[in-house]
Amino acid sequence: MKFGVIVFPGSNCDADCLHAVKAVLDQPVEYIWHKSNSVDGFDCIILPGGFSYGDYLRAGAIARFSPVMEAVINYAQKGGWVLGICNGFQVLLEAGLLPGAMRRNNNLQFICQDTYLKVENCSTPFTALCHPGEVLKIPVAHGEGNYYCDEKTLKELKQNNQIVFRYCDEMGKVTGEANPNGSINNIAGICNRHGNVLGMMPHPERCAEEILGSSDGAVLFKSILASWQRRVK
Amino acid sequence: MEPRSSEKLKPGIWREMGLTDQEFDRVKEILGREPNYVELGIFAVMWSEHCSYKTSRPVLKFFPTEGEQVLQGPGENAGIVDIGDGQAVAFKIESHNHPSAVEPYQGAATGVGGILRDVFTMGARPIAVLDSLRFGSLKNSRTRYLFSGVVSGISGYGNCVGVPTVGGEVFFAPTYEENPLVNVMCVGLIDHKDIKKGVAAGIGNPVMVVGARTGRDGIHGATFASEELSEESAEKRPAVQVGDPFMEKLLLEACLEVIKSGYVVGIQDMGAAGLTSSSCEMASRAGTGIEMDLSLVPRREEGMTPYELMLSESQERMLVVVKKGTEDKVKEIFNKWDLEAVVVGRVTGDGMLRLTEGQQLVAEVPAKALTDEAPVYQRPYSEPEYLKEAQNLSPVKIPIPDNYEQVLLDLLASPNIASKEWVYRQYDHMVGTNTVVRPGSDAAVLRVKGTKKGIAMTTDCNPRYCYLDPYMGGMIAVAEAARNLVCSGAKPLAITNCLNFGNPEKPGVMWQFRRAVQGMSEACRKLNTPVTGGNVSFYNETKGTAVYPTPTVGMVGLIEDLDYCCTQDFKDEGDIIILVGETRVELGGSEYLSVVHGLEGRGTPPQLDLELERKVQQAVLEAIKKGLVKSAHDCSEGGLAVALAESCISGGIGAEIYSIENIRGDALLFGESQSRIIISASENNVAELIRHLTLMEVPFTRLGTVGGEELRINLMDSGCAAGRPRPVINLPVAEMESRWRGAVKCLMK
Amino acid sequence: MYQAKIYITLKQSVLDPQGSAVTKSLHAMGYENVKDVRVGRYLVVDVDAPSKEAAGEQVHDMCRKLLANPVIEDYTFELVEV
Amino acid sequence: MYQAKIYITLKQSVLDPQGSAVTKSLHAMGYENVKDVRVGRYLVVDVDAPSKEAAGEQVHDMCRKLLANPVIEDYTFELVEV
Ligand SMILES: Nc1ncnc2c1ncn2[C@@H]1O[C@H](COP(=O)(O)OP(=O)(O)O)[C@@H](O)[C@H]1O
Ligand SMILES: [Mg+2]
Repeated sequence: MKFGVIVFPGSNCDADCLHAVKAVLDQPVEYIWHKSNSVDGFDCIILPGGFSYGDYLRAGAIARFSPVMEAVINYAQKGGWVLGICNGFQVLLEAGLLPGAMRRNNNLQFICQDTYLKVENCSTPFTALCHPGEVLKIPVAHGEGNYYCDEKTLKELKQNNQIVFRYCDEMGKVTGEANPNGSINNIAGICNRHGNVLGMMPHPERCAEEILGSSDGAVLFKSILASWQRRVK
Repeated sequence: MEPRSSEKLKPGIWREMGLTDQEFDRVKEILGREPNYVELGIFAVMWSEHCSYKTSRPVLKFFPTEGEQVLQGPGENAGIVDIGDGQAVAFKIESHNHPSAVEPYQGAATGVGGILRDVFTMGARPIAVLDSLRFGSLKNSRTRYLFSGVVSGISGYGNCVGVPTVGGEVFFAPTYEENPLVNVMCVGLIDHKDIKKGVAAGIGNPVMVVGARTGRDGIHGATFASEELSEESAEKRPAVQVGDPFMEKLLLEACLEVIKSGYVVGIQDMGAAGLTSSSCEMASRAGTGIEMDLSLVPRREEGMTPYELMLSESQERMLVVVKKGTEDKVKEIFNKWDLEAVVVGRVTGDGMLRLTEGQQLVAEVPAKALTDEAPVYQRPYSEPEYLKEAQNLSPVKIPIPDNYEQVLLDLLASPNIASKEWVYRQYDHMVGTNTVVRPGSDAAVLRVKGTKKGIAMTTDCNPRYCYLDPYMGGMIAVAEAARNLVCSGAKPLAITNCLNFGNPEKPGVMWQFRRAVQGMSEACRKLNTPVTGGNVSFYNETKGTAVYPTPTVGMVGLIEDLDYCCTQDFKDEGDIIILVGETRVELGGSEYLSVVHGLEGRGTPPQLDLELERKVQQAVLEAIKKGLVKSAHDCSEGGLAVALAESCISGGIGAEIYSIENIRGDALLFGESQSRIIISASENNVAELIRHLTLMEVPFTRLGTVGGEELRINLMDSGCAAGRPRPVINLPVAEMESRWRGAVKCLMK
Repeated sequence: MYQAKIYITLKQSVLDPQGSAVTKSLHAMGYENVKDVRVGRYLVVDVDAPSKEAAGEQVHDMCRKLLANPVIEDYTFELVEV
Repeated sequence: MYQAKIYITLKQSVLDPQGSAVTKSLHAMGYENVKDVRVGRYLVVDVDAPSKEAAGEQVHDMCRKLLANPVIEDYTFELVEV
């Protein structure tokens, strides 16, 4: 299975994602330069974290117009698997591949810490190996992760089971205290209707190896491979 | 209005630029004529204290700078130490005190930018940032403004570039009220074969300016850093530069790529004094000259004069000397990263820095005159008057508190001891996925991907000790840094330092400076941690009063096998706790005296026996390497009780302590005797551990056991009946934790 | 040449964390009579266009596509010849 | 009640990284006729004050003390009764 990691100017988790795919899955993985106009031949595209274009104007706003994004949008619309992590999630929102928008964290500070996530949807390719309600410990690191959407969109997200991760406490309870940034409904990650595009603020690539304090993030990468193997069969 | 370069100088104008009359005469002597305005500006900035080290150079000679681990000592943009397998670590620390006092966010942010460039200019990929900060009291709203601005500046810049900020320190004392200290250290990883230097070698090679365009920002920043802060400082505000971390990230990637390409001869960032210092330093190191046509320098604003172009401190720029004929290839690489790279001149053989604007000559100065031949001053020094008075404090006069629990809680909530989570939560400390030990432990540890190795790093300095005895304080700063690394299982390799002092023209300050450097040197020799570079920041004064002498030590160490990496947290029920080292009645300069008795900066600081220190460190390091130790934590501010509490809090588990040492209880619990490390070990390893410690001839005490949900401490002191230890502290870990964790956050609300 | 002054604000229905933070600080500083603060962006864009209409259309376009995020933001602008 | 519309901009000589990034991006999107973009902040502050002068004075004060950073920014504002 071949992974592609998009590199925008200012991406800074690109190398981390590449490393995680290698370390956890030992699968082929390549960078895709933002000026490229094709993502052909890749089985999963990762939009990594960082500060594409310095996050100037709004996080993800400028990156969304990078040449490669047209190809990514096409790819996603044809059912290709796209995982946006942190800044990658913000780019997906700006590109309209996922609904809603990001605001600055409630406390107006950048927040880097471990969070607990309740897995709400195990039917996406990215969460196939999780159990419903499973709690994962995965760190966040962002200044603009305060997810927002209007009532109607939220209802749709719920109806279509598009909420994939919500911030919770260690026991899996979704509480206000467990919400690091003020995100609506404690949303940490959502997918599109078909489940082939996932955006999440927490960083699974930062906790995919035991030496980093937790390997809970590995399950996402393993899920992708497992789903792909199932699909190919 | 700035005069045209051909006009005659206004008498005395050199003084406004910071040159003395004698220095101006020397300039005339060197040139054999009057300098023009541009040349004068160049001399003024290069001969400023900040750039020339004219006061500190003779004193810095005390530092040991050699060791087999040292690949690059002082003199380059960063020092480099070997970590085996053809790999090395480049590191350096720098101050951005004055800019941060005027504009905390941008001041701190551009400080991070500068130190990152110092490291990647060597060809190293920055893997970590540490920040060492000093502020006044958080009760003061101005301090809170400065503190939060500085922290968000560091976070805003470092996070965006994608280099994790993994460690550092914050210390609060009234002396820093108006003059905060912002020292930032960067650590990078490099293969020996990729090491690049700031040399303009090879006559005829093109000289290129790359990165951001030059604007009018920060003109005379170096001079600004070489003066005391005053009311007028606010008016010098155009000196404040704005950083562009996004540009820096592109510059970083492009520079590393171009260095790997093999086209680069020499490269240096444009820090203080911008184009001036980078060009004359690179020429001077190589024994060459440089000529540049300033009309070719890409600029942000129209109408910029040669003077402005030479002295601008616009950020995110580099000067690169490339192999002749590779200019286009180099441009291609920079263009790929959306950056400009422009040939502005070439290397010459005549040792001159020659500047033209088109055909017109605007300045011509021997490069070496600006660097190696800058003035040097042996300034007078004498013991400052405050010292005897401040040191004079008889322990007998300090009442022994009757409630040690309260003292412990108060200390845990003191901003100097309390959790700095409010700070490091704002720093991305994980990007890069190398951070094995995150901020909050004695030292941060990063893995080296593809190996079993880890790099441990820390910054340390207790300025109170330095105020009360700069020699001892300097020695302790080095020893403590090394001890912190040892607690993580690392062998200390070398240091970089940032020497923050007051006005060196005052003999008292000069004395502090010399003594501190001598103390540090002594410790570096004994612990085999040579100095690979650093930075001196003088004139940290307001209204005529100097800040505490603050010689910050940044140290890196090597963990050969990360399976034997150690942290400070107590691990398991039943583990045995041992104190290595010995506790004396030493209360001077302690946090306890300041917080509980209102005696800030009084008494003599704890004494350091370097031989004992060395042995303690060696014994603990070897025990960790043998796998005998489950946790190790250095006793520093707040003493034994605070160190125990911290190990409990971070481990989420209690401990029961029996101390049999019969000295005054407050000294035992809260005194800050040096060379002490608290370790814990599983019961079945204790016999072997004790044998090991005995063989290593270090003093140690078995203190007690890990377990339960409280920290309980029992003392044998004069309050005990019939030789039975009495319980003096019994506090739930949760309660200590909430005090400790909440304090800074609460003050910042 | 035309200069567009563009004002981008969060939609009324969207909670504004920055605005609330500023309100709180202003209250703490003694400006208790401050009722509400909304924080937005202000852009000054110089465009070379043959006519005011052409410039206006372009600016509208830029706002819709890049400068404002229609999910949470509204924009208005003024245009003057310079 | 008065409403102040406050425009905060970077001083002319201060580097505006956001502005440059937006300019570049607009160029890349085909708006090559965009000559310059400066990015600032726009605040709408509602104040309860006895008179327009009083309100204006207060707003000046707030700008100087909190809303604008005098080291690198300039501000202007308009005041209307609402
Ligand atoms: N405290 C110090 N100890 C050792 N070397 C120092 C110290 N301060 C400065 N140096 C050395 O002097 C040189 C000039 O320092 P500095 O001006 O800070 O470098 P830069 O030009 O990169 O800003 C550097 O090589 C630095 O390592
Ligand atoms: Mg340098």
